[in-house]
Amino acid sequence: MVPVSYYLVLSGVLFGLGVIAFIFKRNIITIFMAIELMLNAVNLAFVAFARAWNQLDGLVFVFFVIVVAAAEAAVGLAIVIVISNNRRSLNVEDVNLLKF
Amino acid sequence: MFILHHLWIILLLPLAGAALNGVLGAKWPKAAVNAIGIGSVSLSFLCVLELIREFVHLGASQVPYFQKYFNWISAGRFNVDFALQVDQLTIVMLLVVTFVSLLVHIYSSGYMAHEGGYARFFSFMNLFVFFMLTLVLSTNLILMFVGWEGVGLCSYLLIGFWFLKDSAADAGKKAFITTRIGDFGFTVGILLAFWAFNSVDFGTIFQQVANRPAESAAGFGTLTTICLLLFAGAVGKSAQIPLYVWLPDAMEGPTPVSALIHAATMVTAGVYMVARMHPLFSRAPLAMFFVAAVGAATAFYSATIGVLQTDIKKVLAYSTVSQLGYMFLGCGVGAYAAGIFHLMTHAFFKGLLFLAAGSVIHAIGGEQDMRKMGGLRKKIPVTYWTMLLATLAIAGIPGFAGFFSKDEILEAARGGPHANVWLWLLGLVGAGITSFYMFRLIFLTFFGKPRYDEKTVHVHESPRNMTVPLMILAFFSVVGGWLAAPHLIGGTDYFEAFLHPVFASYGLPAAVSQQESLAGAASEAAGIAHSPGMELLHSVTGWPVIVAVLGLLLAWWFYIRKPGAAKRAKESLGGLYRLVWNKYYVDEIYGALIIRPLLWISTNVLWHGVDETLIDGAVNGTARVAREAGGQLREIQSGNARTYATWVVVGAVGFSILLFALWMVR
Amino acid sequence: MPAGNHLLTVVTFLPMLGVLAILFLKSTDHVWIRRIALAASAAEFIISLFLLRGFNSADPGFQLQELHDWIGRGIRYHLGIDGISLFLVILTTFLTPLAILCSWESIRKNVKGFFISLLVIETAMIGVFVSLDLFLFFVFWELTLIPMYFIVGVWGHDRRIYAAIKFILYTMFGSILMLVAILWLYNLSPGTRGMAPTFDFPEILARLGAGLIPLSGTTELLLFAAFFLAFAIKVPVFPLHTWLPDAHTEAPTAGSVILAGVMLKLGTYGILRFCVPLFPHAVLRAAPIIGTLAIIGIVYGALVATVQHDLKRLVAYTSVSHLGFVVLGIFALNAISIQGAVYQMLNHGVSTGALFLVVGMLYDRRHTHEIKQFGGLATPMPVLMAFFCFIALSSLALPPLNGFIGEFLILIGTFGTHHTWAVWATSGAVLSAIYLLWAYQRVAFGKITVEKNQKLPDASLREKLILATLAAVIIFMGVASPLFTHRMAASAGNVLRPFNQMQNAMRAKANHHAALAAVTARARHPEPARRGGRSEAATHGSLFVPASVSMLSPSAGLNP
Amino acid sequence: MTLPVILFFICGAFAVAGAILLILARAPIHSALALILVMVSLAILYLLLGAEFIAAVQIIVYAGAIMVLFVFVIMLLNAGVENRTNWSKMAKYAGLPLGIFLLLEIAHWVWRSSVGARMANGGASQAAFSTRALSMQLFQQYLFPFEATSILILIAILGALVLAKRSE
Amino acid sequence: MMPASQIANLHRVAPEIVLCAVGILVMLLDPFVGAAKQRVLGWIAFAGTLLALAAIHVAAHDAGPAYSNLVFADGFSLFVHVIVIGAAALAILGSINYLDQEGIQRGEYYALILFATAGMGILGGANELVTAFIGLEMSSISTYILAGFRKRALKSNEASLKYFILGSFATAFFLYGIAMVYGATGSTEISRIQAVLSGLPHLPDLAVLGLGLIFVGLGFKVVVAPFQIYAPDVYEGAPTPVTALLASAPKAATFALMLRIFFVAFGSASSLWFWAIWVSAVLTMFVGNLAALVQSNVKRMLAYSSIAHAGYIMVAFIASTDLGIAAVLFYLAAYALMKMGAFLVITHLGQQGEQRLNIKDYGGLGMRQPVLAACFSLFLLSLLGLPATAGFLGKFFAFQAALDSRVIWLVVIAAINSVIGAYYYLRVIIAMYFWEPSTDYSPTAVAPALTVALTVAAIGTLYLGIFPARVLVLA
Repeated sequence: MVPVSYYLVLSGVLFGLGVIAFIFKRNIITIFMAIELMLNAVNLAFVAFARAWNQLDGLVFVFFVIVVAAAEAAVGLAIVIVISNNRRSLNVEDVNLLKF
Repeated sequence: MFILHHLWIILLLPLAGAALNGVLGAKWPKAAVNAIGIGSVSLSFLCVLELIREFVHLGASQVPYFQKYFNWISAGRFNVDFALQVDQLTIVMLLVVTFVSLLVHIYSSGYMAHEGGYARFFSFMNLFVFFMLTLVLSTNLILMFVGWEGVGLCSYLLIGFWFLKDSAADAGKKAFITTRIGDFGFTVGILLAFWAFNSVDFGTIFQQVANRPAESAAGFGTLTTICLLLFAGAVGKSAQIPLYVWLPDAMEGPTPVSALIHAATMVTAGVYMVARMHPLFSRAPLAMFFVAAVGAATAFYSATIGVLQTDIKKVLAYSTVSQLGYMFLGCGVGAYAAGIFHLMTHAFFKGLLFLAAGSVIHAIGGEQDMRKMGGLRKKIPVTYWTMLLATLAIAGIPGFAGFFSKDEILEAARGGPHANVWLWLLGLVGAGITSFYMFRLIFLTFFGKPRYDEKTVHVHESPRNMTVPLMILAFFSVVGGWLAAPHLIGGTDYFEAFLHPVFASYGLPAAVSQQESLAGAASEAAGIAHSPGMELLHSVTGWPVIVAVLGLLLAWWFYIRKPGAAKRAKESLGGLYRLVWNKYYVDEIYGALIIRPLLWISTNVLWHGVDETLIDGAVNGTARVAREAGGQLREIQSGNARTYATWVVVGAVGFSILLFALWMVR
Repeated sequence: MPAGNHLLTVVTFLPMLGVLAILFLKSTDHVWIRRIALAASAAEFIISLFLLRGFNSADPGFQLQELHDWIGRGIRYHLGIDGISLFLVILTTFLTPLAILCSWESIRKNVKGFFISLLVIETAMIGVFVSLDLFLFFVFWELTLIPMYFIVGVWGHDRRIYAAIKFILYTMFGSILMLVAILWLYNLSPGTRGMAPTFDFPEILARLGAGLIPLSGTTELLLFAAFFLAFAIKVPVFPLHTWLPDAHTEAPTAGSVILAGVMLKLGTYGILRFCVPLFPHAVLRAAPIIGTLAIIGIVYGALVATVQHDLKRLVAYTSVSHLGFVVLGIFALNAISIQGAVYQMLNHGVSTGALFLVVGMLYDRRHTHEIKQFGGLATPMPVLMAFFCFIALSSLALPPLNGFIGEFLILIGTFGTHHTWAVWATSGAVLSAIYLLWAYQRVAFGKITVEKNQKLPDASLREKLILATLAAVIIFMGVASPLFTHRMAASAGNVLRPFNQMQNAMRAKANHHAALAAVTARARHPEPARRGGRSEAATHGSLFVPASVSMLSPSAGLNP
Repeated sequence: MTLPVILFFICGAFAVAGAILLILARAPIHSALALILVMVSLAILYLLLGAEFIAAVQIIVYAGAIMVLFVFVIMLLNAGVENRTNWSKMAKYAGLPLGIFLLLEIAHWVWRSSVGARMANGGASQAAFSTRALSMQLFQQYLFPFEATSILILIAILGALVLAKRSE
Repeated sequence: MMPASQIANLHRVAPEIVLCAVGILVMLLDPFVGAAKQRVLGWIAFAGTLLALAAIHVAAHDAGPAYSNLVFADGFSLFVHVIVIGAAALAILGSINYLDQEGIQRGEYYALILFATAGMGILGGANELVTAFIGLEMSSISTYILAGFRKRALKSNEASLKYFILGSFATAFFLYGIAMVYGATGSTEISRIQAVLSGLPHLPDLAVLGLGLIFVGLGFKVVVAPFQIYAPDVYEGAPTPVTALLASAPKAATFALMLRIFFVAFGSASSLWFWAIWVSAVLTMFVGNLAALVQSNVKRMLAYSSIAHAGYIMVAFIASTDLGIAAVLFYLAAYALMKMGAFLVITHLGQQGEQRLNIKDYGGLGMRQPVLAACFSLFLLSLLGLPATAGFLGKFFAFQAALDSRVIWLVVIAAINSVIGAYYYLRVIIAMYFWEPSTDYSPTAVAPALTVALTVAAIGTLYLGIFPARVLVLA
């Protein structure tokens, strides 16, 4: 007997960890991973709710989210490549030409 | 009845003259300028004569005679018409003004012959005549104020006529501003009068006061307040204490100007105003006393200053101030007629004195310092004789014009309705001093050894167009007073009788009767039986005469008999001498107490302090604060993506907290 | 209502035709640009005179109205004039050609832009005077800013940028709050009956008058404050005046003429048109403070003017002083003083405009405003200096010139309601003599101190023409004032209607006895009456009874 | 303590552990592996929730395709260990507390949410979601977004092409 | 499904279809068009936008819900479509020469713009959160790429990167919010959500959480504080035409979605989000205006000003009445026009490699290029809110709406802010007219395409400013 809330709490925790990861990783690639982590948390929540409401819609959303995640990953990594071509560093903190 | 219906002609003529000369005159030959300048004035003089002819035919009921031309100001209840009026008082003033100014104009055509800006001079003079006549003819306070300010303007322009001289320009400015200070009171007086009587027309106002009792001498009733405020204007215009300071400086102007404006006419406007407003003044004893007191004080005070002046015109200036004091004394003690009488005679002899002085100055090439004159008696006889007559007149030697008018005033001061023995004393002593410094002037100028360099300066009598006016005026300085002569032998004073209707109407019943029995009262006060002979004897041996003669003798002693005496007196008096010599330091005191502080405060406190530091400081300060804040805010934009992410989280947390807080509150 | 004629629209937008015409010219074709500008403004002036013909001075309400739907949401294109705006419009159309004439030669840089700005600003200012729709009013109101901003900023002198930005931010700050107030008023306008909300001024006024719009004391005060602030900055009322000297000193001559001649009047006009009729209670509550400020302005402006070294700055400060009179006249709330105020607006427009023209002519010759640089100018240029003197005299309110009439009406009226105010104000009149004559003396009299001044050319024909026109107007307005006052009387009274209503209400409450009525008036009245009462008691102890009634009622002038 | 509960806790523990590892690991590649761990354990949870299809997609697309892409890029750019610069004071000091607060907040609200009380496993109607029904849903109800995603993928391709292509 | 309704569906999403189709077309043509001729693609894309505008009419004639209520083609969404597509059209016109000058003339660019626009269209019409999410991603991802289109420019890369990571970060929040709402209501369809929520006695906690997170996501897109933080950098770094697009179109689309979510879905909870909006509006205005005061780079200054304007829009938003909605829409339209115009002017003045962006470079422009300067001044004055321009009426209606729902102090704050704002706009005008011309560069003629764009923008600004009635009716 696992209540939905278990899953929700888990997804919440994962989401929070994702946020923390986002803030604390310097390497751009890992930052993307953090985003992926957050999206996973979202998926978990969706599935759990789908179960709670006994609807398929939730699952459909998960499906969309995964697609979007894939697309984002593709573009994001392309950007990363451009960046690392132009400036030999993947540390996000080095990227600060634009400020003030 | 032509002129009566078309009073405006009298005004228009000089105005037209002024306009013509002012706009076009510069390009015209002197002859044309003279023609217009003098012509216009003489024409209006003729008009006045014609007016008099018509006037005498008017029935008593038709006086004062009104003539309304157009509505000048109108807003709500406040309505001012451009309307003129004629009554006996007006007639007298008209006569004096036009007559004297005609003579002065003629005189000027000689005196100014060699000056630049000839046309300008005449245009200003004509303008002055216009405003002076407006002042005299006006039927309401506002129109009077127009003339009042207008003559002030002309005096400003004419004093500063030689504007290249800074002293002249300063004097002009000083004159205008000082009188303006007085006009402050005058204006407020008008305001008060309007709200008290809902009108500014003399007629309407007088109607309303007619059936009012006199106010108590103790408190500041409405009438008293109004009168005092109006009188403030008079003090400025007629150079009384404490605002007399501009008049001596005004001597910077050309001599004819001094004669016309600063002796004969403008400065007497104050007196005229007080006389004109007599219904109010008569009901404001306190104000009356104030007028009298100021008059007497000035009469005495400036006479003392006159004693030590060395500039011939300055002497005359102070004597003018002093004589004006007498006029106010007269009005102040209720003897309006006497005041006006003195105004008229003074116009003659003081005008003459100035013109003569001008002729002297003209004769010895612009020198004004009496210490550099002397012994001119032979060289310029006409000037000498005319001036001597005038001096006798002003000194109050019996038989001459000044004697009659001044005598009446002093009598009134002693025995009149508002008599006050102390003021009388002041006036009396003042009279003595007057005759002293006037004869001092004569002796220093015309007697003794020449003190000027006879090689460089060759003295010459003035041309005809200057001497003729002198003679005419001299004649009137002698006979001008005889109108009142019969009175001396208990007969009627024709001048006073002529003006009587003016001052009787609206007068306090009591006051009127006193007016009539004035002479009697005076003689009773003197405690002498009524018989023509005795009357005459008494009058010609009265106190005024005595002090006058004393003054004469003293002057003779000092400047003819023992020329060194003056110097000795100077040493012995020391401090007092210096005080008087420096005109009691009044100018200096004004400068130190009022002008300089005011300028200092305006500059440092108001302008730099409030304006620039405080207000602008605040304005620019806010701007700076905004930019500072901007500078701080942009710092957040550190360019570091992690920072940005953190901010996003801050937002997320913040708003979710906010939302849940509100949610739980519900 | 909206008469068939579109005279007002024509008058308002005619200059824009000129602008269009100029736009098509090459920017190098200075001659024709000038000519067209002058022609347009002159035609404008002539047409504006037709307003006088169409105007019925007996009718206190708005005339020659035009009303068209525009944006909707209660925003309409509504024009109309009354006795107050009538002459201000004419003043505008009168001064603009002069401004154009005076910048005939002095403007060399970007001539096209300059004259376009002048014409645009003319339209905007007229628009302010004629628009009866609060929205429309605000639009024109803001539109006046930008051209003036350019005139000061582009063709101004050394510190022009600072001055321009200061001018525009100062003014915008005020006006934006007024916008909020306008919207707020709009939201209140449906009133109790739930009528359609509107920006239409007469409509709102009517509803307020009929008591359909309930205004709480605070709301009214806030609204009043917002409106007043905007106008006060424009006028400028005492503590808000510091933009003015800078703007004037830096502006080119034409700019100063327009600024002093008309733009400052926008403020006083606004107060008279909107603040006073819309928020009577608030006005009564605020009157003591504002009156005091006005008086401070009068004296303060005069004193500071006295000690200026810069001729133009001096004249600028005189404006502070003179407009202090206007504000005083308005807040004395008395038919006489209000007519005086309107009249004074016109006078100030003419006289101060003329003063600035003279200063500008001096500047054209010597390229400085420093008084030290002048001195003894009467010798090389007698004519110009004569005009200067004459204008100065009119500005110091010498009777029988125009300045006197306005000032005196204000004083008379003010004295009726507040003795002390009038007395203080009168002192301002004295000071004006001091600063003007002193300045004049330093410029014109004495020997020539600066070599360059030795042989300056006297007024050219063009300049003589300009100044002569102004001089003529000065005399005319001084002698023939009823021609003006009769046309404004009704409208001026109209402004005070709400106050009469209040007063009558109070009359009704109290019993007939005048003195008692007065007493209750004091009791019921908000601040000003009481203050007035006290001050008067203070100044003249046992002051006359009969006048005291009129003294208390804020609209004494109205009921003879 | 039934099987699902135990299973949940095990997988949950793994997922959280993986997430934490992702944060702690210094070399990107380790983080990647940690993330894969998370995803796999989530996939199991999906199975547990009866969403077989999603679980499969999770393994294939996510753990498979996307993560492979990541690993590939990491290798391509041979991203070394990240040097933990701390130029962002904001992140350094405020980051952790904020993150944890957010975590707890979300956890707290979802925990006490009414919906959460429902049974996810072993309750009523525990039939697994049928993939067929899912596809029907997808292609009828959600046709439009589905088409949109195709454009989205097109964009992604285009973007990758534009950016990653060696600029001539 | 019945073909009839199928056709109706197609009608109602006609604009999107057109955009995507043209986009794909451009994309396909790209390889076949020689590098020299690439600009042709630009014109094709422009034609596509015009076609899309026409397609809006199609949609308008057959308005209604489409695809089982996922998207709406109601007046509201159509208005947004007009704004978005119009903005896109102008941006394309602005780009054509820019790309030449930067030597990055590429078909993909236009394709991406079109796709982005389509995404925004979906965003504007979406009636279902996940659909909205897809639309959002479509627009976002393509704009991420566009932002980095000047690959060799470090700033461009950086902009792209920051925009991307932070964007997807925010998106994650948005998504999680959707999840929560779904959890709370069992649906993601806005009308259903509304039904459920208004049925409940009070808002379920999950919904509150969801609301908060959604606000984060959307706030990020519409650039309100404190989520504005990325905007200045991105706007400055991105190629100017893209910046123009970024600053105007997505904001409009996202605001549209925000209106639907807040007014419709959470209409019952307005008392909740009222204060959230209030606070962020105040923050946004102050941050935007104050920070803009101290900028010397005009492009960045305009970026900050667009933040400030988001604040003003929030003021209208907060009214939460029909008046407010109309005000928001009007403001969006006006804002799109003037902002677009301003940025396009900069596009031209920036010159090769976007070097001349500092205010110093604008010295004396009024003399050098009077017409251009006049246009720029017009846009700036409109942004400043001067009467007779669109910007003024935008503010006016915004304030009016807010006051109408008695939000006085916010309006006062906004008013004060608009005065602060006046300063920096005027500063540019000062530079252009009051300074002596800077002689170190040669003014280049304005290209025809840009001329068209500027003219349209300018005329539109004036038209909206003087005769807004028609537009208002639509709004």
